[in-house]
Amino acid sequence: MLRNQLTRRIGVPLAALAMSILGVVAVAPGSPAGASTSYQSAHAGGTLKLLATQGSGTLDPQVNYTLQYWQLYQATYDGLVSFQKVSDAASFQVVPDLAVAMPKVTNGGKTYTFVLRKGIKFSNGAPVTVNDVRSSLQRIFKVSNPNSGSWYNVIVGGPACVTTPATCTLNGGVVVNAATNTVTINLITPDAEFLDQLAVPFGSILPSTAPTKDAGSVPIPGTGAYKFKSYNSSTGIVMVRNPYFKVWSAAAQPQGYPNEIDMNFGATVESEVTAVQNGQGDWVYDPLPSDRLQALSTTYAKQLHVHSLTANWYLPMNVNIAPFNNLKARQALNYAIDKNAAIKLFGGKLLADPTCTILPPGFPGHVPYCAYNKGSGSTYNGPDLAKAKALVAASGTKGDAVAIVVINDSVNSAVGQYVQSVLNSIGYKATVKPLSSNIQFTYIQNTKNKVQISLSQWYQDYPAASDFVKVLLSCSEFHPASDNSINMSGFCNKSLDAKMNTAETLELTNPTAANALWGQIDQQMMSKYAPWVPLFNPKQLDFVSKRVGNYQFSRQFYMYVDQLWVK
Amino acid sequence: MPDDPTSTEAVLSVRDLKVSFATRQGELRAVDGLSFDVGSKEVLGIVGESGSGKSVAMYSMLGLVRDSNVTISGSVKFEGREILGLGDKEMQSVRGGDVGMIFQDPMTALTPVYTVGWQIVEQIRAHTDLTKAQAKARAVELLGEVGIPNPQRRAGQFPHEFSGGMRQRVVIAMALSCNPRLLIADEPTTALDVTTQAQILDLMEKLQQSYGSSIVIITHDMGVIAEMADRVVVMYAGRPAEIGPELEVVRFPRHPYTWGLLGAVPRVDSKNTRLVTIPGVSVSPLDVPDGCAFAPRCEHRMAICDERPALLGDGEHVDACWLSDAQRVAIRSGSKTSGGRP
Amino acid sequence: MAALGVVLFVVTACLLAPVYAHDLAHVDAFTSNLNGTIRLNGRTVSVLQANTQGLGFGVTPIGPTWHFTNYFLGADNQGRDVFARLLYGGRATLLIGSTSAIICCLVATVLGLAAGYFGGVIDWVVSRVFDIVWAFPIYLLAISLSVILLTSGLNIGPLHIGAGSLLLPILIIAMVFVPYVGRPLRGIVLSLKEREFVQAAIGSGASDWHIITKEILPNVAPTIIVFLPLMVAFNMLTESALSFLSIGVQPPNASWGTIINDGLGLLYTRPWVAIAPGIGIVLTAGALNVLGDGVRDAFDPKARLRGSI
Amino acid sequence: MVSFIIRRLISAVLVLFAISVMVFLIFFATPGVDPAARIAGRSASPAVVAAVRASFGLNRPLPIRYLLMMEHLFIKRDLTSYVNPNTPVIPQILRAAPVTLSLVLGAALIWLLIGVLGGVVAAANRGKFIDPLIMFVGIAAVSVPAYWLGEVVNYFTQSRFHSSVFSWVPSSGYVSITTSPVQWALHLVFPWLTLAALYAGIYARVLRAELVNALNEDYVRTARAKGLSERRILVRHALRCSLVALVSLFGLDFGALIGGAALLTEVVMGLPGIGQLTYNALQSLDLPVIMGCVMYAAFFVVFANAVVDVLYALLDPRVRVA
Amino acid sequence: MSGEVLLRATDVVKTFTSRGKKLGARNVATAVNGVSLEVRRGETLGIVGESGCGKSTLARCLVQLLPVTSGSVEFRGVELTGLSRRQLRPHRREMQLVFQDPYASLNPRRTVGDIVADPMRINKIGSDQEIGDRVRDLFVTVGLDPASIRRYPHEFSGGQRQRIGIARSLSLNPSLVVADEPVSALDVSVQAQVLNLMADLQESLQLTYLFIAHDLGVVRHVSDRVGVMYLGEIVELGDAEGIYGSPLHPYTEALLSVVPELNDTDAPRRERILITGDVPDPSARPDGCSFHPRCPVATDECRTLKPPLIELRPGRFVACHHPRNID
Repeated sequence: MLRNQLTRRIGVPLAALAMSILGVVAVAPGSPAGASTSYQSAHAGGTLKLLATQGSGTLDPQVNYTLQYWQLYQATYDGLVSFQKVSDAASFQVVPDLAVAMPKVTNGGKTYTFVLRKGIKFSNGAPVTVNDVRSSLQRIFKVSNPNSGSWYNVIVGGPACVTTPATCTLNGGVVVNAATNTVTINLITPDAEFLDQLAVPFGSILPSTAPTKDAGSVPIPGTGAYKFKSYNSSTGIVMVRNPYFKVWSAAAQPQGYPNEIDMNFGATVESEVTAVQNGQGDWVYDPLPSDRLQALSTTYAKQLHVHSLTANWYLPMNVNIAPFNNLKARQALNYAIDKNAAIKLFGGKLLADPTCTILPPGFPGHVPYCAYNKGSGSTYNGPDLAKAKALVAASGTKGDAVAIVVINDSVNSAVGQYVQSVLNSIGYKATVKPLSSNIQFTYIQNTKNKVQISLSQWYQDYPAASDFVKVLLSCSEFHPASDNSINMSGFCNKSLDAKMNTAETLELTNPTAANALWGQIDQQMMSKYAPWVPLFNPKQLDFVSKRVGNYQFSRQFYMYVDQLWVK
Repeated sequence: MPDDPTSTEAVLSVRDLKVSFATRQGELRAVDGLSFDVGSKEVLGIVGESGSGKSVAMYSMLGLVRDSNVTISGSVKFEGREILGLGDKEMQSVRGGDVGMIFQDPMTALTPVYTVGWQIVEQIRAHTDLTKAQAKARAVELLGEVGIPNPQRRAGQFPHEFSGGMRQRVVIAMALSCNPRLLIADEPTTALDVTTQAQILDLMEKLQQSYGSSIVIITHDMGVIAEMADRVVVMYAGRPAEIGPELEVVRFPRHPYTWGLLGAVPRVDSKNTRLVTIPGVSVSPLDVPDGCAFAPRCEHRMAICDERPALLGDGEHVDACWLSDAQRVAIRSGSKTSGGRP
Repeated sequence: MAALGVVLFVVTACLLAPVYAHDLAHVDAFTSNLNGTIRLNGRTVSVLQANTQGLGFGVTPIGPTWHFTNYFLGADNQGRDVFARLLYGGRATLLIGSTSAIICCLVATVLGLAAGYFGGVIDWVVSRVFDIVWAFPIYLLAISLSVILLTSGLNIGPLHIGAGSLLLPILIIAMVFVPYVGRPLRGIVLSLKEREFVQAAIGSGASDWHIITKEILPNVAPTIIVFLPLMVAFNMLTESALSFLSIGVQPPNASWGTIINDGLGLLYTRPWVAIAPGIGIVLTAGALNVLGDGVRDAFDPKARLRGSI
Repeated sequence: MVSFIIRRLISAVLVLFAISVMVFLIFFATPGVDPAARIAGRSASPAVVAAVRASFGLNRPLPIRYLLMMEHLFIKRDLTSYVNPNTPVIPQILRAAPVTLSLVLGAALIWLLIGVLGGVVAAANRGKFIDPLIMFVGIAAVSVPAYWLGEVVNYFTQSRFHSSVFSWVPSSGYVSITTSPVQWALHLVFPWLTLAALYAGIYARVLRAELVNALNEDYVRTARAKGLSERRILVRHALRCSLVALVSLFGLDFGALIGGAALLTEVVMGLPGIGQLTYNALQSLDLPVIMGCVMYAAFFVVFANAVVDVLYALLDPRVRVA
Repeated sequence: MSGEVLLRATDVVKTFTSRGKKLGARNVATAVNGVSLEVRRGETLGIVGESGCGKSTLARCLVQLLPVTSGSVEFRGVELTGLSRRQLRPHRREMQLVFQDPYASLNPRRTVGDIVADPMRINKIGSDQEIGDRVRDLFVTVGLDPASIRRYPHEFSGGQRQRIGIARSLSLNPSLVVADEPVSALDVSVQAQVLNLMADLQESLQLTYLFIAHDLGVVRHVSDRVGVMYLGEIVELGDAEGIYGSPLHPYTEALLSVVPELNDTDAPRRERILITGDVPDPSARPDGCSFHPRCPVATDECRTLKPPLIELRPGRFVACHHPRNID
């Protein structure tokens, strides 16, 4: 494809309890955080020019569900809490933001009490009040936020809001007290991930005057260091400094450096790269075209930044229709695929690591493990074609027709063609069916389309094992005949589901044991059922212009655009 | 051919004109040894069936045959000046200026996108120094002269707004616009109905008298010749078969081809039971016999017909045939039964 | 004549693709060869070469070896022999171009004959359909149909055409251009219908079938024959455009358009992958155009086909 | 004339209606593209999808949905995209239109200039060396896939020789003429040339054929008999009459291109015009945008057809009366 | 002139409708306006008129190639209008058309043998062998070489093609041949050949001709009776001798007077009566007598009252308020 657009998707954790309440509370309010402590005003100013082939839909932070804009929301919106804005691992940490401190959790984990900071103003000059917090939480439902029915319906009154968004009140769920400046949120059940969910842009606090429907291209005032000045989904975004912004917690919302941040759309990725090479642009959002990598890594080595991502490229196999309703067939493909070969198509071994597990490395619960390997060992050694062929023969599925559905961009399509080759080599009659990126994701979910195998990616939005294991492979996420059935394998195993529930319960009391259990589930899932072929964990490669300094990477939201120096 | 007695006063004098085209099938001899004179104020009719080369002869003289495969030889003198082989520039002043032309199909002869006035003005301005306004006035005047009612308004109309007859009048007006000494009319009435034809012929006669031009009229219709021409050239297969004063040729045709041609015409004034026919079909210009071109169809051919006969005869009336006068008399008197005329 | 020579040469070369691939180059044009190696100048070289310079990002396929026996034009990002794919791709392109042209002409002839000859309701319906398709921007129609059919495949009653089938682009291209041929044909039929030899046939009591097949069709045929080479050229271009947009021939099948599309990702490092099939298209379409001109001169100086994508 | 225009108008509206129905049906019959699922967001829960479906009226019968869409597009003029919610379709099209117009206008100037010149020179030199040469170049231009030419041009101007000969070429994209006329032109030079190549080829060939036909017409013979110069005959008579065909060709091409037919050139050259908008919408099956773009494009095709009829009447007096 | 009436047309009207300039308006051109005539067995009825007078349309209406708008066409006592194509078939065999243009009337893509054999094949007359024999016979009859049946029309000259057209029309042994300008596209020498051939065939095959032409000489030559058409109407009808000798209608008179004559006798030239103007548009016919705008003797009566076709003398019909040459 021309756009070379690789959809980065953000995972959906569901009613899971990955982070212990203790863990969250342990973070002291206002604790010093990384680079933000020492703002170097000498580097302030200038215009940062970001480049992307195209826009990514609505600008509404409570609706938009794309990394492209979540990355920008870090500098424009705040929640009651947010992920700490520091480099690397610590960026998974949730810290108080508009709240003075982390909430007081009572009532067996069902009641969260926040105290709102005073004196913070929206970019339109209005002060942030507890009413804004309440209306923002209501607004999540009123705009039919994608996760309103899976995350936020844990709030008391939430389920009713999901069915009739227009009349959402969250009565009893969100209680505010203007006098004490407190916000109390009551949950139906304890939810350890609730704070993570409030920390993502969906939990942004917006003025109560914000429209109660998707604001689309009209910017909504926020509290961040920047505000959106204009947005045009086909030409670009302009962000300027928020005149009402004052630093209240550098860890949560540091002061930014550029005076203006532009993101321009419309160019091809090739010309974006050229523009950054020539200094006409500062950063390329889109994945770098593979045939530019060699030249870039020699001539522009200093301008490249690589970071591991907690994400997975994998092949979900439909366990309900032939041939992959046969375990041997699924195992055979796991043996047959050469993950290192697939990595070559992604840009080489420095840009991705092969993986055999569902959970990515660096995630709670991840244990190095490889069930299908050349020889033995817990790390991936290579394919075993002989075993694969034997398994296919044993499964009796040899000669079956298999179609693999992939996105029609160049990398996905290339991996798809490679998988097709492998399928052919172990005895299937395989075809590739490339679909446009906007269609493929929903197409492969719907059982009506009878997709046997597809290529998909899962990028976390916050670190919780359930985000991968439960969301992608539990019975509750399998909805036959629906375009929204994220469990693409259609995998549903009651005993594993029970284990997942146990792990969730355990998390409340013993996170370490819970993580170990998640790791077991992962291994069991792969060795006994093999609903996927995990391929690799990709890395993020950022290419910035020569003038850009102070590159910092969040594992949560990737590069901090507002922390870059252009002076 | 008479020994050039009239060449000094002849407006047009053609000698041994040959036009041939190199084609894939060989040499196509469209005109092969044509000679004639057109006297001052004389109307010369050239008659022949399709493919006889009568039009090609006229067009080639004026450089209107634009085909890289054509070869033209002989001599064509216009008012004593050789015009064959003139350069484009000089030829342009002859065409339209000294020589006007009228064409067969008035429906296609005018450029469809310009008004008829514009087209006449264009020609006037190409040959005279008249101003636009003067030329315009002249054009309107001409349209009036050729019998177009309301010429002022009609000058501003486009060709398609005119009927066939009216269009032919426009073409005539255009041809006359620069007072040509010679008018060449190529089948000017073939495409017209008989009542319109009468109008046009009438008009041409009148104009010829008032303008004093000489006219060469090319036609396949002996009737038109009879109406218009002073002298006739009968052509067959690119060659002149018979040349003579109109009355003589019609009443006392000498060449067997002319006999057939005249006898084949059904008449309105008498019911002839059976028409005279010429057997066979016209000879292809690709293989005209070296001898008499008409011989293959001639009922009276002889051994000598393998040689090409010269144009010979008495005074102005000449023909190209090997038959002796006596033979002709015998044949003519014996052919009465088959519908021939005295 | 030279044009015919070029067309025949290209067709022959493409038909011989398996011979080249299997007997000369010993490669499979449709199987990924990510870990493959070849012997080149006595050394063993990887088909896909990992970058060793700088930070070491990127994997680049081998460039043209200019050795006719192996990777003549180098490899694509799957490590497949570009030259072998070029020949196979030419087969698909030519197949689609010619089959769709034939189908298009057949359908157009049937519709044009029916509309022009029978007139009345049939003519009204056919003409209106032509009008609509005519006003429907052709590229939009082709792309719309392709996007949709590639997602769902085509199911007409018992007939099922899979999304990857070459039949899909063939049918799409054929259908889209039907009005461009059908309209002039209808006009020709209309005028033929008034011709005296048709009147003569009616006058002797001929049936519609007789008139259509014996009197009209033989006179329409030259026009169709004139259209054909131009249609083939034009359909080839359309096919390659659709394939270039990833909505024509589906991988791992190749056509010149898909190879150009593949080559785009390699334009900076291996430009030949994209340039070579383009030259193939220009050469073949050009030759077909020249041929079409020749046929037109021979048959019918007035026919003209236009439209563009 | 008035009745002619009314008739044209009615038939144009009917055609547009038929096309809109066609587009609507085509895109609603497709599996895997439930707009509600996509509007709701990735992995939204069934309840949220249901809520979205109801709020967008997607749970209503097809004819109603069609009418709703038409109402939003033409009457309320606030139809919004499914993929970029709350992004109205009409402003998107209005923003893309100037880009396409810039591209097509410039290219049209170039191709008319080259095409007419080529056609006239070739026709005037029939049988000489230059005629087949021009026609050969014309055939080559017609046979080059536009997108490929664009890519090759990009390769040379943006990559291969970007550091040397073509250093003045800006990276692809569009700069509004109001922002900087110089940058506007610089950005468009190669897109213009790329697009113009095909049409210059077509026009030169068509014009030559028309001229050759015209030069064999009786009226040209008349013009010669009038003693006009060959140049005048060629230009004032033959060319003037051939223009009728050329202008109608131009009208249709121009209409189609303004409507977005330069899709491939726009996509390859990275110009955010109608073509690219359409293409992106088709890629994401964004029905409202597709509908808007198709209506827009079809409007220009139909409109161009009508304009061509009028131009015909202006250029060819024979049509004026009939 | 008392043969059996083979074909009788009564008040035949044929109009063509086209879209008018105004919205919803219709242009109605009346090509044939109430023509009545009879063709008797064995005779040749000539129809003469200038281009656009509707004579070809009339011919096509008579042989049912065009449906009449109103009026009746009886062939051998059978009403033909309103018959279906199937019902017409047996009658079609009896009346055949010979066309004007020998280039357009023969299918260029078929051999001349097929062209001549087709009517027999269509009507399933005889075996292939018999049809082949008959085709060869017909070729001989019309003076063509039977060896040439496998050739295509373009290989023949105009006169030969017209012979092929005649052979085709004869292949079904028709009793009536309607010849629509059969010789107008031919050179005069070839025209004579074809006219002679037609005369011979009429004699040997007892054919009845309806002969349509614009050439007054040709019509006179072949016809027993002549009808003169003007603007879709028959203005004068009668025996050829009478019409040509003493025309009654001013149009006929003018028409005859302007025919170019070969002045090969000493007889005085006829005085030309030049009629002015052009034939009116058939969609805007004048009131009253349709000839009145061009008529040299028109009166107010002519401008308002349409003259009926009346039998002025036995067998002589004329539609004029002021007939000429009446003693």
